[in-house]
Amino acid sequence: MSTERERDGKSSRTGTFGDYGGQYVPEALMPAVQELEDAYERYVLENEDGFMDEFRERMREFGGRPTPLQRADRLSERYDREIYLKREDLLHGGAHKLNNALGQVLLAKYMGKERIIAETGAGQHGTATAMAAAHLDMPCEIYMGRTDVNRQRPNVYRMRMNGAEVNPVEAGSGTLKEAINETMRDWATTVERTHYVIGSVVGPHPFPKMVRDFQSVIGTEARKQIQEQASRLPDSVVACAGGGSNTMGTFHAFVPDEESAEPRSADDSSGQSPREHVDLYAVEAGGSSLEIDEDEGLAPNSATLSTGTDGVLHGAMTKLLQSTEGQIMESHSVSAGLDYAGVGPELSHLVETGRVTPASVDDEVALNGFHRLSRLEGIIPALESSHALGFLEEAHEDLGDLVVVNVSGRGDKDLETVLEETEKRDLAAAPDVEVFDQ
Amino acid sequence: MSTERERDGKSSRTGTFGDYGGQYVPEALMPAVQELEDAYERYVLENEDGFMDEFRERMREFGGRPTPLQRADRLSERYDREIYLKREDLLHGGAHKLNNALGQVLLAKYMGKERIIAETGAGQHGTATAMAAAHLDMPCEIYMGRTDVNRQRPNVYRMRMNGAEVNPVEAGSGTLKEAINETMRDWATTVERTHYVIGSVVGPHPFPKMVRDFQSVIGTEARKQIQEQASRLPDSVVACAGGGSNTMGTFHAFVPDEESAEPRSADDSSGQSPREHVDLYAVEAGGSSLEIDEDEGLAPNSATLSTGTDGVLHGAMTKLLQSTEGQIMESHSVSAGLDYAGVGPELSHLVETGRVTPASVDDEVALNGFHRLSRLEGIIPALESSHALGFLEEAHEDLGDLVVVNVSGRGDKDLETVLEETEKRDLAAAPDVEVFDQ
Amino acid sequence: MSDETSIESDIEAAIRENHPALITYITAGDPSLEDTKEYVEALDRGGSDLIELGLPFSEPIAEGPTIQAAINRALDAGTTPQGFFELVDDIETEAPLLVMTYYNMILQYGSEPDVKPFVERAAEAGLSGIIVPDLPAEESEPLRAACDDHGLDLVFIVAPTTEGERLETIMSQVSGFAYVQARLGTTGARANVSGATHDSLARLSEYDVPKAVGFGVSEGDHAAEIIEAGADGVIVGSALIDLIASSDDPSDAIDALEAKAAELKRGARRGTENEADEEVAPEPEQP
Amino acid sequence: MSDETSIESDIEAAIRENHPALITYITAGDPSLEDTKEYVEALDRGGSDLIELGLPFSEPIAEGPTIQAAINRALDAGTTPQGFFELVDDIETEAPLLVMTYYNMILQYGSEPDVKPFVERAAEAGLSGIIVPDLPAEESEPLRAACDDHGLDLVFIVAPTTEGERLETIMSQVSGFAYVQARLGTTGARANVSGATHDSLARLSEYDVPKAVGFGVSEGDHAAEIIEAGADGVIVGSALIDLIASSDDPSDAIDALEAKAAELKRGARRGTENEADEEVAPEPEQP
Ligand SMILES: Cc1ncc(COP(=O)(O)O)c(C=O)c1O
Ligand SMILES: Cc1ncc(COP(=O)(O)O)c(C=O)c1O
Repeated sequence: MSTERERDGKSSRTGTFGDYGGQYVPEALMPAVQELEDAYERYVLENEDGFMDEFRERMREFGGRPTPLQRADRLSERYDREIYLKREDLLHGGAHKLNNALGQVLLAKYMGKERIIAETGAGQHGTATAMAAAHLDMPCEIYMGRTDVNRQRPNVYRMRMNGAEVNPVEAGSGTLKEAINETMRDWATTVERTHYVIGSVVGPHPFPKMVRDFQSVIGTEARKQIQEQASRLPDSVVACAGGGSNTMGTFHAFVPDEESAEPRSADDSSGQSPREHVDLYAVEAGGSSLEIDEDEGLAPNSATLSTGTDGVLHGAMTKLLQSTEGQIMESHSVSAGLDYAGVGPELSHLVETGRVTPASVDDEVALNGFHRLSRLEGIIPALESSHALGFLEEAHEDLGDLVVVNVSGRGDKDLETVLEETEKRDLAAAPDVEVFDQ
Repeated sequence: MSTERERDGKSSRTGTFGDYGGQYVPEALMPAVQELEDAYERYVLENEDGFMDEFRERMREFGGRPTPLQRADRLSERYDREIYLKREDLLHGGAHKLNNALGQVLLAKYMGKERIIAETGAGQHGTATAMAAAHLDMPCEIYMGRTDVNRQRPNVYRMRMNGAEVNPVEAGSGTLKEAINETMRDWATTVERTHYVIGSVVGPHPFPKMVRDFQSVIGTEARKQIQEQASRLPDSVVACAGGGSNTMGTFHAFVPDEESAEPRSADDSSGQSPREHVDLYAVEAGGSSLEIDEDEGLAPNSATLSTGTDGVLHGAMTKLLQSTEGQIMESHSVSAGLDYAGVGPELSHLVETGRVTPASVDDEVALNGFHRLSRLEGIIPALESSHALGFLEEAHEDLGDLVVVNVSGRGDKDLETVLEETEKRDLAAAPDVEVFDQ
Repeated sequence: MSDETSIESDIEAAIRENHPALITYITAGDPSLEDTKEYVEALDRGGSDLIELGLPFSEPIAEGPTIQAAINRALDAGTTPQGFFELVDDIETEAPLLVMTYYNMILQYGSEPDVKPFVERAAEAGLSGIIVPDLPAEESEPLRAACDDHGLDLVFIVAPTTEGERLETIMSQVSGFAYVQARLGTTGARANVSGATHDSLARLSEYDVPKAVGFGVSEGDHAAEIIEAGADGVIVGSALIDLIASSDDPSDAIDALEAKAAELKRGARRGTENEADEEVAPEPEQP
Repeated sequence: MSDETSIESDIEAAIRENHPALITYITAGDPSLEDTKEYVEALDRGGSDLIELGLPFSEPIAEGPTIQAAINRALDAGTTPQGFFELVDDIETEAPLLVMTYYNMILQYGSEPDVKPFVERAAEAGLSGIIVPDLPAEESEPLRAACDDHGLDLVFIVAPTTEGERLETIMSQVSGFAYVQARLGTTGARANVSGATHDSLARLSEYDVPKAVGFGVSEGDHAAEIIEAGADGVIVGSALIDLIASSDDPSDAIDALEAKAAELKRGARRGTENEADEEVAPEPEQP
């Protein structure tokens, strides 16, 4: 949240990260996007009217920040190295999503907008937005694919309880991609008085930066906490990646921690040697396979960073799951929140430059990760976060002696899915699910 | 947690609060109860082996303490006074229950016990215990009435995911009372190596004191927070009461804040005048009516403090819902966690002495409280906590200018119940639930 | 009381004089108070030396499934303390009767929570003693005082976990007999006699009070084994309730109960014969 | 480009010379490329002065339900960029053709993400211009350069929210015509002409470039009103697709499309007559 502005503020192509990013939106939305850019710079970057102070205070009192960084005793023992968990599952609403939702709804308020819209896939971003909108007294409508509405009922109820309207989107396969399309259409119609709260570090500039900045509290806290608790920086930081908001939120503070980097500025109060190197791992959903079925337009995974190609979707140039002709694929993951064919442009850039290492684990490894954390640590993680935990199991030997894993959310929302998916498989880490039907 | 020991430690009737409390348990359990008393005094009261330090650290890192005290902007406006919410809904597991569960499981570990058992009604205490047991690597079995198993499936799944066994209890009406009976039976059989983690400030001494002490962090934090945030003590503190653990946990630090009390000791670091008076309100479930059906043995409420009579249940003398002959009533509340015919003996005592004011609100008022907080503040409260919020709506004019309400848990577990119950009624504060079936 | 234990009660006498004693338990009101009357008389005929009558309480935390079910049947049949006492008023048996119930039932009898009205009425009905499974010695002062006032025994349970100082305290306060809990856990018929029974009896051997063993005794052979191990009596409950619960018509159980009591009494006697090989059966020391 | 706008393109000429111009849109491949060919020719016969052909993209964020559905039908029928261009190769019309598609489709044509291969092929197929609903002026540099190289117009949309500096920039870069978006929101037939249309045309009146109004135009009367308000042309899409979607057999739509085009063209002309009462229809200023 520092020097970016000067770098990207007023160039002809604003808001890019190397080749990625940009503002590929209909003309009707450009003025709103620019208005947002301006508001982002003033309120978020420059704390005008004390915006960031209010944001931080509300995140403390309403959201429950800071979240703990917890040493995972039994995982540490299992992997014979120090494992720390960043506990975003404890944030109000049950996931990191509120960091962003509250930031944007508050910003909309500062901008004088009268109405909030948002898309949601699994419903996590929708519930976070509905909570933030209720808290800040803003009317709110959430677009959600029909398939998702039907399979994520509890989240639909939560949004409605918070007073939000939920609009089912009947188009296409009725999932996240269609919900985003439809929210953009609403925005194109009502743009003058409406703010569109995008749910991840995707979309046109300034969304990827702004969402990252709202989420960067995760890594800022974690970096400070690990220095206090383990007296040094971690060797590796691991986070799952769908759109990449928990990922960028966790990584942002660590990106400068490179062996080859310039020494940190003198006012870095950490007092740490600038030469500690922190590896960053973005773990995507490997789904059932990394192979793509071009004919059917189906990718049975959401491993965009590992297998995607460059293109433009939902306002930004980034890595995508697409056919050679440019049609966007239906992605797949057992975890609805990772089930997206795109990824944030900054993450594409950091992967391209080698700063972030992309990885993926398949549905089964993620399910085992879910069960393992539940049984060993008494924390039921979101299926999204379970991908980071599955990766830890697979790759711990390469992660050094001190590892931070972001637990982006809690798994209460996933119980039914996990039961169903567990019953289909023979999972090493699962309890005996058959006896659940007592 | 200070002078109690000397007062109650070795008298012939240990662990009483005025006329209430005691140790009415089968002989086979007495040695275990005394062993626990001893462990409680050493580890909890005297911090032997750094027990309390470890407990507090785990509650910070694993549990997410401290929880915020949040100014509720829209409730404050609605009631034209300052309303603050103590956010126990943000604790790991979604309710205050973990404070106690983690404390007891850790204590069991210090005592060298090898196995944990617990009863659960709605499943909140069971899930908290299962989480704590997983975290501390203790085998765990939870007893749960068959009716509750069937209507609280997600909590059954959560316990199983955490590796706990769930034993359905077929006896009686298959709810909390039967589950407690059955857990006591297990304990009577396995007492030498097993610790029974009671879920509220009930049971034989030392449970009511010990559970209160583990929960008292709620009020200790809240008292400090309100002094920091509002620069004075509140006029009233409101908490719901089932067994009364969130209640006593919230009240304990405020009990000495009486107009008539002795000045606080000189080392009271708050620097506050000792003469500020804090009213304490314990809000019970009024159910559908406060009338009792003696013939059927049914109380369509759980308003023990308001309508109960003195008797002995589950190890302690306390107020009970019972027939004139002494048979315990089936209680009722829309909120499973308040649905208990007894209440903690200390609370009975504080009501008897006038320090705590008992109150009750019926199912409908509680449901409106649920909807109101969800819509106005973006916090979906547990149905239990919704009773405190319903009381706030009814009685705010009598509560003074500065009110603290404990939000003991979150309401995700209650969505189905609330929908069902809302559909049956015409609730002022509810969203239009019919359209949920899109 | 310690000075009062020197005066032998009905109960103590019934055990010492009929050594080895058979103590039987059934729940009053299961399936009806009329049936209970017949059952009690049958148990008496069968050779019971002491009969415990359960006054049902809705939360029987010390009972296993068999007695829980009996209690539920009794409560469903509308059994009340008043009905219970009227039944006792009516019953004629050789064996003294005790009431077994939970503390809250005792407290609530009468208009205020107080133990006295219950004890008074119990004495009036001719009951000889009271057993309260959820009342440990530490909490028994008020009830013991009332019992003393009315000449009733308050019987204490000695569990496998009762040791050291607590054991001494309890044994010094025994009135009637020491109810030796055969094993950890709840009531209920078991297929064998637990090792804990032998350990407990050994631990108690130095105390000169009648000891009766309950929890799990269901057959004549168990009775024999227990008596042989040094007990003065056996207590049988669930095995009798099984007979009641399994009879198609309530009156069918009458003969079965009598026969079962006789079998158990014979078993107990067999225990004495074997035991006689080793040592002489203790004689009442104070006449 | 600013210097190139002085050279009138096919598209600009088509609008100016046929003033008031009718611009029609259908989605290629809906329901098949063969049908599209017949439809385009029918629209041409009916009096279209310019025809936009949609190349379907899976995420049409600027389209309302009618065109979304058409795009889905086209994709389900297997429409590809290659097939699209072959269709264009084949079509013979008086009216120049434009392609309307989303930016990613342009980028992905060819082996690397690059706009040039698409533009080259478009020029080769004889297309006169490109409209990209998700490409604002700020991001259009690479595509504009490629279009310039191949003599294609890159048509910009002017929205009701386009004002001030941005409006100036866009208007200074207009190539072919300014696509005036009649209202906020997405494409789709509407029952009336929005006030925003009048506002936009007023805002644009000082700019001397052809203006065509789209988004919601569905009837001859709309066309008349829009032309009367100062537009040089009307753009109609969803109303035509409704005809395609509602015909039982694809070939049934051919005559309907031709008739609808004629109705719209007549409507537009009516607008000129009324308008003529007020001011003279603008003449192409540069020959
Ligand atoms: C708990 C959780 N983690 C991760 C994600 C993925 O989103 P992102 O990659 O933007 O963090 C989601 C999305 O719903 C989520 O709910
Ligand atoms: C959220 C919540 N609040 C309150 C209660 C009532 O328990 P207590 O009165 O012991 O706080 C429960 C019990 O399950 C609960 O889950």
